[in-house]
Amino acid sequence: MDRKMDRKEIFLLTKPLHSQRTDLCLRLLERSMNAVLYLAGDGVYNLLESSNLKFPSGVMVWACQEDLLARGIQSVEGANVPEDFYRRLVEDMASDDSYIYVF
Amino acid sequence: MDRKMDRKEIFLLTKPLHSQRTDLCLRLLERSMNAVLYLAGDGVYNLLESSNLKFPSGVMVWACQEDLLARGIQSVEGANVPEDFYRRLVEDMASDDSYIYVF
Amino acid sequence: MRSVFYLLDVAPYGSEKAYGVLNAAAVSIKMDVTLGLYADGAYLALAGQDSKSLAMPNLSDIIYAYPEVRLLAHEPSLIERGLMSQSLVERVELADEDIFMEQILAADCFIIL
Amino acid sequence: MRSVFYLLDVAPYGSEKAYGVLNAAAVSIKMDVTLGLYADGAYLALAGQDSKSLAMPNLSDIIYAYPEVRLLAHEPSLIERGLMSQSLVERVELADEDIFMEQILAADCFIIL
Amino acid sequence: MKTLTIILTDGPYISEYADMACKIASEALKISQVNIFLYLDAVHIPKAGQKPSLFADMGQQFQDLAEKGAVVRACVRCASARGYPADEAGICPDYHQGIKISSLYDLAEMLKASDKVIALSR
Amino acid sequence: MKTLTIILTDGPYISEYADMACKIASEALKISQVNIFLYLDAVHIPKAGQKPSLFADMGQQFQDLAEKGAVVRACVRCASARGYPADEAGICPDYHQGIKISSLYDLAEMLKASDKVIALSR
Repeated sequence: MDRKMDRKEIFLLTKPLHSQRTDLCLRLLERSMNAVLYLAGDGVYNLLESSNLKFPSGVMVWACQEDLLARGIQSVEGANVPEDFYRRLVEDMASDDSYIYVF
Repeated sequence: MDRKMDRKEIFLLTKPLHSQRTDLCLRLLERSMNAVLYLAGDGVYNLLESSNLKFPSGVMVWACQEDLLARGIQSVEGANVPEDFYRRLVEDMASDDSYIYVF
Repeated sequence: MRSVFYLLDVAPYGSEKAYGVLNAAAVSIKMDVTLGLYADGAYLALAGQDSKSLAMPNLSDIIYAYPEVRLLAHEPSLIERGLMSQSLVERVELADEDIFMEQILAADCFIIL
Repeated sequence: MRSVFYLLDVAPYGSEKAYGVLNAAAVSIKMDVTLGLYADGAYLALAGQDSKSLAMPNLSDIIYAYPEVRLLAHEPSLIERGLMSQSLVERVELADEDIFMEQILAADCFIIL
Repeated sequence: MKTLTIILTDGPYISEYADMACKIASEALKISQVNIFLYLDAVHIPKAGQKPSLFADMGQQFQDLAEKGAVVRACVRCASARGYPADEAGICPDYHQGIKISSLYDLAEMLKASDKVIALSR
Repeated sequence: MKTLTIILTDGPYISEYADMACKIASEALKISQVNIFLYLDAVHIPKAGQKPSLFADMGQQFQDLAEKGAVVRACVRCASARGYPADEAGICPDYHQGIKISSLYDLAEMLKASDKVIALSR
């Protein structure tokens, strides 16, 4: 393992729960020591309160507001819904010790 | 149930084993009393000898030769590989009492 | 053809498929037309869609605009996605596996876009 | 970037993705380049491909033409598809879940086409 | 079978479906009327000037189908969105000959008049 | 982050990815260089004359990104196959201004020169 412990791993997920990309994303997320998860597009369906998706604990989750609204997803426990989703994503990516994985 | 018993149901499958379209195709196939299955494109991967796909017994299976060759699938037990796959498909469709389902 | 069964199996908004299949169903109302929501297509049944800020058409508005289109949701797909405890578009009829599959086979033609 | 991990997760020939990702990997050989075969992408590992009658390029020929591209197949994906008992393209390295995932995370960038 | 209608939603090359539709349509034209409705990304199929290096020119193949009698129509909403204009007769200057742009209502008319319908999609 | 490269493989409208790429690129351009490589069906994105009735014109949006400094390049093999010719400078008469057609080797150069890479695909 040549990964540094202090690196930040950013996961951008745009697929819903039953997609194999979501499955791959979650399996990589579980291996991460310092992860942040961004949900955009159909990725926000993973936040349905009754969805059986479990994110690893300690993972900060951000969701895109306009994508939630369009899809009729009202309450999103355990996720942050910022006004400036894409600005945050880009700022997170901007740090030198971050890595981005897109699904 | 208003389906006639003597109707022929033609299934054209172009997706591989783990696709949800393949799964749907098989579930409908199981309900059919007189089915024929045509495999084209990536649908021919369902014929890999060691694949765990089980077609319902009594279903006639036709596979497209050029699609098998391209993908490196050599032996295809339980399926017919005609010279004129698309002509057969069209002739099957041409009969008045046939219905076609594409996946 | 006197009847057509359209099937949507991908999530709305992320792709044009849901919009496309709704438009296709809407123009088909001189036939018996059913739109089946299956797999990720079941997400189209969620109530309260508001797509203004995405600059996309509101798909549930289209559903309400064409009451002639029968809207059938595959119950196992809803359950797998945790949708049974959510508010759903009122027009949506639930169909168990058996009814859903028989409806597909009962239509004169079957179209997955 | 000094290293790139391309992932193919759809079947070859049915879509242009496999051809596209092979070409992208081939032009990337000034970096450390790995092509990971995952899910239906694992079918690309099948030996004996002959696409003449489909009028499409032979994808396994491209694999052999670029030995600089490391070709890694996700073993669980091969097993799920019954591919472990088949003849495979010799250049393909098998990787278990652990190794495959760690290789993705070890690369400077990760690209799914 | 008097009439077969084929519906496509993918553009050329990205998937095998345009090619598969050609093979089916070619066979079907020997015994019946064939309609092809190009929907969503499939409105890219009739674009003139395609020069694939390793594949067959899909635009030309669809023109050939039209010349053999297939009725090939592209959805006006999808075509217009993607930059394919049409005149009042549905003719698009960017398209191969014999393929017209028409309303989605034409799809419904095609379906009603068909004995069999095939939709090929990813 | 000095340079971000975004890779797209879907055409406009069929998926949200072109739109999502615009949003990411717009933000990223405020703090870094942005490259966008249009691959496979994404070579349809810069087509001029798009007239979507309910969506934003994606070709215009990518021209705007190019005007704000993004380097937007389309794969020559994919573009040529789909009927988009290029002159020696990579300029395509069918494309919005500022977007060029170039070799796939440009993708490799973009990757090598980038700190971060995002590929958005179905």
